[in-house]
Amino acid sequence: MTINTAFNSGRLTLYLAGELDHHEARNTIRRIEELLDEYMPRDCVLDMAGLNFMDSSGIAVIIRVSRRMKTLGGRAWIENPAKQPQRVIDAAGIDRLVPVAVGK
Amino acid sequence: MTINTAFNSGRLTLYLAGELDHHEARNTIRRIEELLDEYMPRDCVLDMAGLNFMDSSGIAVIIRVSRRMKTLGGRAWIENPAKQPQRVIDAAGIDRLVPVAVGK
Amino acid sequence: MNETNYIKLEFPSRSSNEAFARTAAAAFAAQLDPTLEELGDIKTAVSEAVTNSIVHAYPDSLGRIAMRLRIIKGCTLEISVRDWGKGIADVEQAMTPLFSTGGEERSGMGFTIMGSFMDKLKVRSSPGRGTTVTMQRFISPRQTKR
Amino acid sequence: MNETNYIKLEFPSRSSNEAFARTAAAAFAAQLDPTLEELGDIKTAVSEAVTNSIVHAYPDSLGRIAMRLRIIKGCTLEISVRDWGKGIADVEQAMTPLFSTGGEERSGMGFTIMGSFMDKLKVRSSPGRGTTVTMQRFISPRQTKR
Ligand SMILES: Nc1ncnc2c1ncn2[C@@H]1O[C@H](COP(=O)(O)OP(=O)(O)O)[C@@H](O)[C@H]1O
Ligand SMILES: Nc1ncnc2c1ncn2[C@@H]1O[C@H](COP(=O)(O)OP(=O)(O)O)[C@@H](O)[C@H]1O
Repeated sequence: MTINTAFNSGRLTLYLAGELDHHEARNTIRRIEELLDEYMPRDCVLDMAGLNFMDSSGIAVIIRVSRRMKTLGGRAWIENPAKQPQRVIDAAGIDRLVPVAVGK
Repeated sequence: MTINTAFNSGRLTLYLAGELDHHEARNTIRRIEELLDEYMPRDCVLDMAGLNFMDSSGIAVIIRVSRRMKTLGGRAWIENPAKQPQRVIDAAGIDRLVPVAVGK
Repeated sequence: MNETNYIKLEFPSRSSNEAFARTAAAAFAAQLDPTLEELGDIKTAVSEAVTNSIVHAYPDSLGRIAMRLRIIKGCTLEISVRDWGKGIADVEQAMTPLFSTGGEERSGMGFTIMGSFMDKLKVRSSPGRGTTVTMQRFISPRQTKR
Repeated sequence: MNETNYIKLEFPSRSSNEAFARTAAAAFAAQLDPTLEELGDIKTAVSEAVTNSIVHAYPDSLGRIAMRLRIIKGCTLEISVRDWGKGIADVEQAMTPLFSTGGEERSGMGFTIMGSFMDKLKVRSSPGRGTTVTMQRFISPRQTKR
């Protein structure tokens, strides 16, 4: 898992790349929370174009980020998920909680 | 394993692609011998640029092709092997029997 | 030819073996010539089952996990993941979406995802003795695939 | 962390499992962060050992093959491949380059390649009871790699 970032007028985009499973989840959460603390964004975008694999551990990460953004009075959403993460998101039914924007 | 071919003024080039192990060897030999029967080439080039993996079963294939070409009064050589096949060729020491041409 | 092919695997409950387990499952499944989507579903289900054994069966220690894959009638992949850990007292409750005993790092969606990606899912468990998850997935032959 | 990681595998002696065995070995070896060349060497040695069990140990039947991989001292990969097949009467002769009982499809270079790609190679066999090949390969830590 790597996380690249872009910050633009209040919007923090996190480009997730690699595989997000339980083994990677703890570090991923820690790093994302550090980034949120650092940037205090209004919106947080999880860009999943580079994420080759994600299981329900990724769902926990997404929910955590979404809650955190609500607490900060902001919003979180997902962009450009590849097919496999998209199927996991659909199966977990979290698109009602965290919107998914495809093709920007 | 796939084999694509090019035939040009007596020279048959066999573009080997995929993985050449014992599981693939028998079919590979059969198909190459059919091609040699069909084209009756003067030279036979084994182009290994697309061969991702080869073990000693590939060495047996190469030796067989080389013998067959000698019987036909022609020559066989290897071109553009990727690193892994090259290491197997080196370890087996068959470059004395079958020349390896790199970078055309 | 494929009908009786199988593979058995055993590894310790280290989280680094999650990636190994799903890669091995995908490598074995490859002989059924699955689509990328089918392969993704299989890897996800294996990841969920193996992660559960690592996280829930052996929460404070390293234990043994056994995985078996086999091909049934040439077109169905059966996967079973077994541990000898804590076990589950109420399997029905455990399989309810969002139910989790795992705290903030877990979503409670593991069994839900296994169930929706696989054609069959069976969980057998007894507290203190361990858990076996058995899943089946039909892989459609290539000619009928887009 | 890696010191005691291992994986055990068992599969029948079908030639289609050759690719599976080397992919599984590569997936396990990945935790040592090998270079592509190191990974290629490991896959090749596994392919040779597993092919030998398939071709020579069980020439006319399907038998069981067990593979074990483990990490020693965090930097050495040990691979053992075991069968319960025909066995080898004269191991020294069998390990001689070009020696083969396998006919035109074999090159007699399997053991030579295992020996040159691995740092250690040990073959134990008894006729009628089977063969165990044990190999070790040191994987250099990343900082010293180009
Ligand atoms: N192998 C197992 N051993 C013990 N308990 C398990 C096992 N697998 C699942 N469970 C229990 O079932 C619950 C639900 O599992 P699951 O749906 O995968 O969600 P999660 O793993 O996110 O908690 C777990 O929280 C745990 O209490
Ligand atoms: N697992 C095994 N069981 C029985 N015989 C074996 C086994 N492995 C190797 N041998 C014997 O050793 C010989 C040399 O093996 P090897 O160097 O790998 O060359 P090849 O496989 O091309 O014959 C084989 O031809 C066979 O007689």
